[in-house]
Parts: sequence; C-alpha cells; structure tokens
Amino acid sequence: MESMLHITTLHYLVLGAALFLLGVIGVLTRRNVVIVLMSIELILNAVNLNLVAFSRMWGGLHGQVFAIFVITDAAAEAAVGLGILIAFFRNKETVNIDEVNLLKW
Amino acid sequence: MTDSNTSLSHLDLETPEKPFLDANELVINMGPQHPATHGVLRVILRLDGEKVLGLECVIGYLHRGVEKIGEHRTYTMFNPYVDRMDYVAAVSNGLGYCETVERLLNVEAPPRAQHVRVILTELNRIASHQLWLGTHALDIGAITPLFYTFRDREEILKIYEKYCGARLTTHAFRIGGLQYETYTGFEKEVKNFLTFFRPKIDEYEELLTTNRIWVERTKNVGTISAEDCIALGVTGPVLRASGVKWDLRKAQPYANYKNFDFEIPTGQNGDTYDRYLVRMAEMRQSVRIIQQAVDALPEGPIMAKVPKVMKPPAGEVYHSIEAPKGELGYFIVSDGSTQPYRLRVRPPSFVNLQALDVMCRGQLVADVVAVIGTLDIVLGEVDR
Amino acid sequence: MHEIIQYIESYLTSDKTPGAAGNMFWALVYIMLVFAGLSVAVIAMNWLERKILAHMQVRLGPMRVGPHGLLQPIADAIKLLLKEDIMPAEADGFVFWMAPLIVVLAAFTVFVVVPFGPTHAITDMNIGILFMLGVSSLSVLGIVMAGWASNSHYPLIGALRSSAQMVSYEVAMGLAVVSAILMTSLNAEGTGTLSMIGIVQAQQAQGEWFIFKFFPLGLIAFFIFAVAMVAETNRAPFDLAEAESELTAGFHTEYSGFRWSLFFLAEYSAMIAVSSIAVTLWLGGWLRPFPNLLSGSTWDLLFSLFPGVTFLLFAAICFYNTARMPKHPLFRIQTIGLAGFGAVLGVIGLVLFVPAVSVRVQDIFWFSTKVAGFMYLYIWYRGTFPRYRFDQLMRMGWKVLLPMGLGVLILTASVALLQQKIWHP
Amino acid sequence: MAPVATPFFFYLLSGIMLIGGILVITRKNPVHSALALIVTLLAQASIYLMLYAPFVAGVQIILYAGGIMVLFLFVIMLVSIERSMKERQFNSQWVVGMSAATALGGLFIAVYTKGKDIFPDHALSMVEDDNTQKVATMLYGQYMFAFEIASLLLLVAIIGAVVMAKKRI
Repeated sequence: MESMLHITTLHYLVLGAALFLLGVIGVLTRRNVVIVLMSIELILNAVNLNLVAFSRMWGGLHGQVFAIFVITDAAAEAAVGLGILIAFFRNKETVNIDEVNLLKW
Repeated sequence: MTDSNTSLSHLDLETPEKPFLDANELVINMGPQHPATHGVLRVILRLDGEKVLGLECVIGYLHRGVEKIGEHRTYTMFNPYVDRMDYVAAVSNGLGYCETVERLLNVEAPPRAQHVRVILTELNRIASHQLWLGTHALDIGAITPLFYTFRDREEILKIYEKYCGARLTTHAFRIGGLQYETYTGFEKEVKNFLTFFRPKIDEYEELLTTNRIWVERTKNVGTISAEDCIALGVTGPVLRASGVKWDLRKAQPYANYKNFDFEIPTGQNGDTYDRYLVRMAEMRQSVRIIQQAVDALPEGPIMAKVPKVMKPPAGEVYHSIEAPKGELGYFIVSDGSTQPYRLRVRPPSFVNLQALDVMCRGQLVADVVAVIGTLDIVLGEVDR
Repeated sequence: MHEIIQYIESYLTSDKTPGAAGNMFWALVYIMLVFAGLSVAVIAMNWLERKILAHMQVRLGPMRVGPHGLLQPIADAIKLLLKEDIMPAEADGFVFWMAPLIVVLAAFTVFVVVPFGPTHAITDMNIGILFMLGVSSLSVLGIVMAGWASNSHYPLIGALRSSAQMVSYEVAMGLAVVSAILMTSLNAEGTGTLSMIGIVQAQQAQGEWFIFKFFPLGLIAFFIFAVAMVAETNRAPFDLAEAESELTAGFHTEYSGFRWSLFFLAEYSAMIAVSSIAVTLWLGGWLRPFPNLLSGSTWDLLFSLFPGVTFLLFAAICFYNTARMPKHPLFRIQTIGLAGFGAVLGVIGLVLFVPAVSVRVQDIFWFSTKVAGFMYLYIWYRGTFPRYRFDQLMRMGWKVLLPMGLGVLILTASVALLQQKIWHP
Repeated sequence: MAPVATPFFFYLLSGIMLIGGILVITRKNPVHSALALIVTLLAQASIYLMLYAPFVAGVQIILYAGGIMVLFLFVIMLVSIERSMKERQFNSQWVVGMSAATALGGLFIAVYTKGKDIFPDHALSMVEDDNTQKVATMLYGQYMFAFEIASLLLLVAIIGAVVMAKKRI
C-alpha cells in the first residue's frame, strides 16, 4: 500500500509501458490506416513519458529536450503519413492497410 | 451577332469535372430556405471540397401562373398582376405591359404621361439597384450598406406612396397613360430626392468601391464572356458588364427615352466587380434622366383616348423594355376579344439565372453566393 | 470574525497571485470572480454589440426590453434556455453533446493565467503565454467536433474551414508572440519569460510598452497578432466558419437552445481571451498609460481617479437618459429602473474613490479598459468589412502574415542582439 | 510550486490515459479514436506538469492536441470513412499481433520486476520557475546540431507531404 501511495519513477515507467503496449496492439491488429497512425502516436507518447520521467529522476533536462525532439518527429511523421494516406485513398478509395499491397507479386 | 458566336461549344456543361478525391463529391442543397438565395431559389451544388463542380437550379416554388391568369382577365384587369412578378421593380413591369397593350390597340400615351412614366420608371430602377446593392453586399458579408440603401430607397417609396397610394406593388400606369395627375409638389419632391441622392451614391461607393476585401471578393468572380452572355440570352447590366453596349432604351427606344441624353455604362471583364460598377453608373445615369424629365415636364392630358372595354384587333405583338434587371418582354396574342388569347412574359431574371452554372463552375462556394447576388434575381419574376 | 478580517487583510497585503502562493481558497474565490466577471462581460458585450452596430447602421437596436434594451441580453438568455434543445436523429450523440462543452472549457480555462494586475490573476504560470495559446487553440477541436457530429453538410464545411483557417493563422500568431517574448529578455540577466505577469513586469521595467519597442517592429508584430486573433476567434471579416450567407450558420447550424448559447458564450469569451493576450503582450497589461512620461505622485493620484470618474460618468449618462424618458405611466418602471441602475453605478464609482480600494482596483480597470477597446474594434470590423473568401484568407495567412512574422522575428532578434552587444555591452 | 495530491492525480490521469488508449485502438469510428487520443494527450500533458516539465506540457498541448490532432481530424473528414466503418476492423494477423504484444508485455514485466531496485525511491524535485529558460539554453546550446537537423526533418516532411498529397506535380 505504501508503494501505491508513493509515486516513483517506476510508476511512470509502467504507465509508459502500458501505453506502449496499447500502441503496439493498435499498429499490429487494426486495419484502418488512420487508427494505425494514431497508434504510432500512442507509442511515441509512451516513449516521451519515459523520457520525461527519467529526466525527473536524474534531475537533468536532457530527457525533456529529447521529448521535444520526439514531438517534432511525431509532427513530421503525421504530416507525411497523412499525405501518404491521401495519396493512397485517391488511388484505391479505401483506408484499409490490408490493401496496401501494390508491391506484392 | 453571327451564329458562330451563339454557341457554348467551349463550355462542356454536360460532363462534370472530376473531383479531387473521387469518392468525395459533396452535394449540397442550397435553399429553398437559405439566407442568400433571395427568396425560394433552390440550388443543388455539387462540390469538391469548396470548389463548385456544377450546379442545378430548381425553381417554381413561387409559381402562381401569372401568364395563365392573364388569359382569363381582361386587359385592364390583368394590369395589377404584373406588379407581382418583379415586386422590386413593379413600375417597370407596369410600363412594359401598358406599352405592349397600347401597341396592340395602336394608341400612344400623351407626352406628359410619357414623362411621368419615365420619371417613375427610372426612380424604380434606382430603387431596384439599391435593393440589389444592399442584399448583394449583405451576401458578401458587409452588413452595413443594406441599411443605408434601405434608408434612401424609402424616399423613392414615399414618392410612390404619395402618387398612387402604394409603396411596392404600385399599379402606377394605366393602358393609355396615367389615371392620376401628379400630386402638388411632385416635381419639387423628385428634384429634392435627386439632390439628396447624388451624394448617397458617392457614400455607397466610398464604402465598397475601393474596399480591399470587396474588390478581392468580386474581381474575377463569376466571369462571363460577351459570347456566353449572348448565347444564354443574358441581358441587362450583366450583359453590359461583359462589354456589350446593348440597352433597349437606346437600341429600341420606347416611351420617350430618345428625347433624353444619357450614356450606357459598360464593363470589360464581365466579372462581379464590373457588374457592380455598371449598376452604380446606371444609378447615376438614371438620376440624369430623371433630372431632364422633371425639368422638361410638359403640361397637357395624361390619358390617351382608349375605349372603356378594350377589344384590340386580332394579332400579336412583342414589346420589350429595359427593366432594371434586363430585357422585360411581353408577347400578347389577341383574338379580338376582351381577353388576351395568349400572354407570355420574358422575364429578365429567369433568363439571367441560366448563366449561374456557367458563372459558378470552378469557383468556390462563397462565390456562388456572390454570383447569385450579382445576377440580381427576383424569384417572383423567375417563377411568375 | 476577527480572524476572517485578518485573513482578508493577509491577502490584501500579499504580493503573490493566489495560485503561486498555493492558497486554494483565494484561488477558488478568484475563479468565481473571473467566471462571474466574464459572464457579465459577455452579457454587456452582447448588448453593446447590438447597440453599436445598430447606431452604425442608422437604426436603434433593442429598445423594448428595459430602458434602451438594457435587459435584452437577459431576455435572450431566458429565451435560449427555454427553447427546445434539438439533436438531429443522424447526429453522433456523444460528440454532438461534447463539442460545445469543449469550446466553452477552452475559452474559460485560458483565464487561469490572464493577469488583471500583478496579484490579480488566478495563478502565474512559468509557461503562461504558451498555455494560453495552446488552450485557446483547443477550441477549434470543439468546432470541428460540432461540425462533424451534426452529420450535415453545411456544418461539415464550416468545420473544415475552421480547422484550415486555424492552421494558417496559428503560425503567424506564434511568430508575432515570439517576437514580443524576445523583447522581455532585454534586461541585465538577459533571460526572458513566458509568464504573463513577467511579460508585463518586463514592460514596466523597460519603461515602454512593447507596441512602441523598436519602432516599428513592435507595431508590426502587434498588427500581425491583431489580424490573426480576429481569424482565431472566427469573427468578421474572417467569420468563414459561420458565414451566415454561405453556410447558413456554419458549424453550429444544427445547434439550438442552450447548446447554441454555449457556443455564443465561448465565442465572446474567446474574444476577450485573445484581446487579453494582445493587451498583455503589447499594450502593457495592467499598466496605466504613460507610466514614465507622466510619472510622479501627482500623476499617479490623477490616474487613480480614473476608475471612479468612469463609473460616475456612466451613472451621469443613466441619469441624463432618465430625465429624457417619456413622462408616461407606462414608462414609470423603466424610468425607475434606469435611475436605480445609475444609482448603483454611482455608488460603485464613489466607492472606487476610496484610496485603499482604488489602489487595488485600478490595475483591473486599466486592463479591462484596454480589452474593451479591442471589443469595440471587433464590433467596428463587423460593421464595416465584407467577408473574406476562404482561399483569400489562407493566402493572406501563409503568404502575407507568415513572411511578415518571420521578418519581424529576425529583425527583432537582430536589433535586440545589437542593443545588448554593441550599444549597451 | 509543488504538485498537490500526487498519488490521487497520478492514478486519475493514468486511468484517463489508459482508458483513452484502449478507446483509440478499439473504436470503429476514426473520429472517436481521434477524440480519445486527444483526451489521452491532454492527460499526458498534465502528467508532464506533475513531472516538473511545464514547457514540454505546453508544447504537447499546442503541437499535439492543437496541431497534429486537428490535422488528423481534417484528413479523416477528407477521406470517406463510411465504407471502412462497415468492414472488418481487425486484420487477419491479429492473433500473431496480439501474441507479439503479449510477449512484449511479458518482457516489460520481467525487466521491471527484476530491475526495479535500480530506480531511486524518491525522485528529485526540480526547480520549475526557470524550466523554460533552461530547456531553451540546452536546445540552442548543447543540442544545437540536433535542433538544426530536426528543422531539416520538418522541412523534408513538409515537402514530402505536399508531394504525396498533390494530384499532379
């Protein structure tokens, strides 16, 4: 009970791991590209949470700086991902990731 | 104009443009209850995002069968009905109808009546353009001009009210001339109105003509070429803004317009801004005509000799006048009885509305509103 | 009783915001006060907008409910609350229900960091301005949700327009804000601040409002922000998301009754919020005009009389209009009401002359006055400008304001660097 | 200013985050997923505040909730979702995916139970007042090069997105 009421770094890490798992499940099982992209955002956020938690644990700010870089990366990823999605939708008129198989022979 | 000019070959109106995302064509039902369709016009818009791929007008929500009514009324009885077509320009409608029947009867209204008719019709043109300006600006988002134009239109309506007791559906003219002599002080009031109104046009222009947003919203919007105008039968300020100097007051003078000195303002680009400028200039020209007519108002009778029971000789006549919105024509076939055998109206709004599709293709939704405003349609006239 | 007075006195003499002092009770009191003040401001704004617009358009505006229509907003509020609340059958119920709440929450939450005075803020955050921009940009989510959930075409187009509009203006707005924040770093330590209170204090320390700083750079940045904030709040001439002549009512076409009034409330409080940002960043926040030109205790005293004088002026207007009311038994209640309203305003004005009160209140007064100036601008825009078209608005955001913002930012940074390194090493 | 009632808010916020995350990956309608994700992101921003990282929290709200998610919603509205909502939601490899995720979860549990002693009991509490200034100094000092690369990445992403989404180039 004591450990439940005292929030340590581990608590944040477990939360991050749970989020990460949710993201992984989303990426691996969903068919809708939009939701897959959102699951990737979940994964990135789980990473961010860990980075910031470690930053607090060590008392330095490197973790926070890296979290900002990850957010930048997420923005770039979302822009390109959604661009691909639009191009894909225009060609196939679907958003199902199963049908992204043009390279398969 | 030659026949080669009267085709729309370069405009493929049958096949729609392909949308950006194929599955995503948006069909929007604009109207019949919509703040910017000036009544009960229904426009079915096919959109690609905001871009208009094509549109279709559905009319008839205000159809009252005016033409059919005309076949069941005597010539005199039908006169008030025409006021209800273009209720914004009731006097012009009346002038067109009276002159058509006068041609059929082969009589001509006396000079004084002609002068008064010109004065009232031109006042009506100003009133119609004022209403157009106010609502058009309101559609584009400028809410203030509406109140200014309505304030000034009120003065014209007051003159009407004093002259014939009605403000909107005036029934001002009779076949053969006028029923009432002008009231005392009529000339003075008209002159007062002219001096009052001249600075007001400048006021409207000050609000809009050089307004950056107004220019951006109207320049190169709803452009229509002179060829397309002619092919679609578009008349009035819309035609003149495309650069065609065609005004029935000069081209086929009626009433006694040939006695007055005025110009036909034209535009070059045929876009919404040019139509705006043309109508503003027309208001100034109307002021000029009224000034001349009032200054030279002759004395004399106001009614020609017309029989009490009108039985025009059998035959047909088409007569058209330049209404504020374009060519307003009446085609009457008489079989020698007291009622027309067939009566057909060529309303300017109805014909001009055809150009909406051509003008809106490839533009944005916001432009559709601007174009409907600039066509200056009155649904009472479109549906009759 | 004695303890209570002591408690209040302890607050009055503190020099920290309740949030920073960790005082939950006073923070709660402040939240209540801000909420009440906002509601009153929205009601007043509603009345003023209709009256001012009406007078611009040669008409009278509301005249029936109460003297000069003073009670019209209240009548409208009652009407809206009593109206049937319709939800379209095909709507996405939960999202439809959430959307107005999100918009209102976003509009109200930003007031947590708005500094009405050095101690008159709910809290002072290290990231104050960032928080304000972030939370106020959340309101677009509510708009998009409302448009999508209505499952109708007009709202959908309104929502799409709104999100595209926000994307094109947020960037220019951010750049303008950054150039103002850069100016806060022109002190001995060379460190700037994002805290709303800190920004005003920097202006106080530098003896210059940022709108006049590095003339004309501050002015240009302010101009960019002033344009972007109108677009951000969806007001004329950028009211594309709810353009009534094109999209009937845009994103809130399907809303009625109480839900609609929430959108209305949010729109007006968002206007006040972004005006507060502009006032804080460029117009010296709570500082009185000419703090260094007209300094000295005499001027201080003179300026401290302003709040009271303003209220007395309002009271005088009320009494003047009371005297002009028609002397008819039917108007008796209205006349008495107007006189009573004037009397209340007059009493408030007299109380404001008490030095202990006026010292505390004049910060709030100056801040509100500046915000009220912006509110008038909003009404003025609405009365004068036609509406921009969607693509023109995007073009203006990306091709005019964004390069301008970048240029101003670079110039501000260079000038600031020059000043620190060369002129005052 | 120290966070108050840390355990309560931690459990509340992590509950919101986890429920939001579950909703993200289970909803049929992408709009609902996006809204759930926004809730998750906002809760995470609050957790950042509890971790003495106000600047990251602010960036999270502005960029993620205000920017990226609006982009997502915009695209969802652009593509028609009616068809994909009626279809099967999970792909054919969902068994493999779930087992892989379970294995990963097992790995996490193993690592954390084994290595939980290396984390100090009491996390450091940091000064929050100049957090932004310190992060800025770091970004423009130590991480200058990384910052420039990130801006380059964004530029490439912009160009890439435009090229992808454009009909004809």
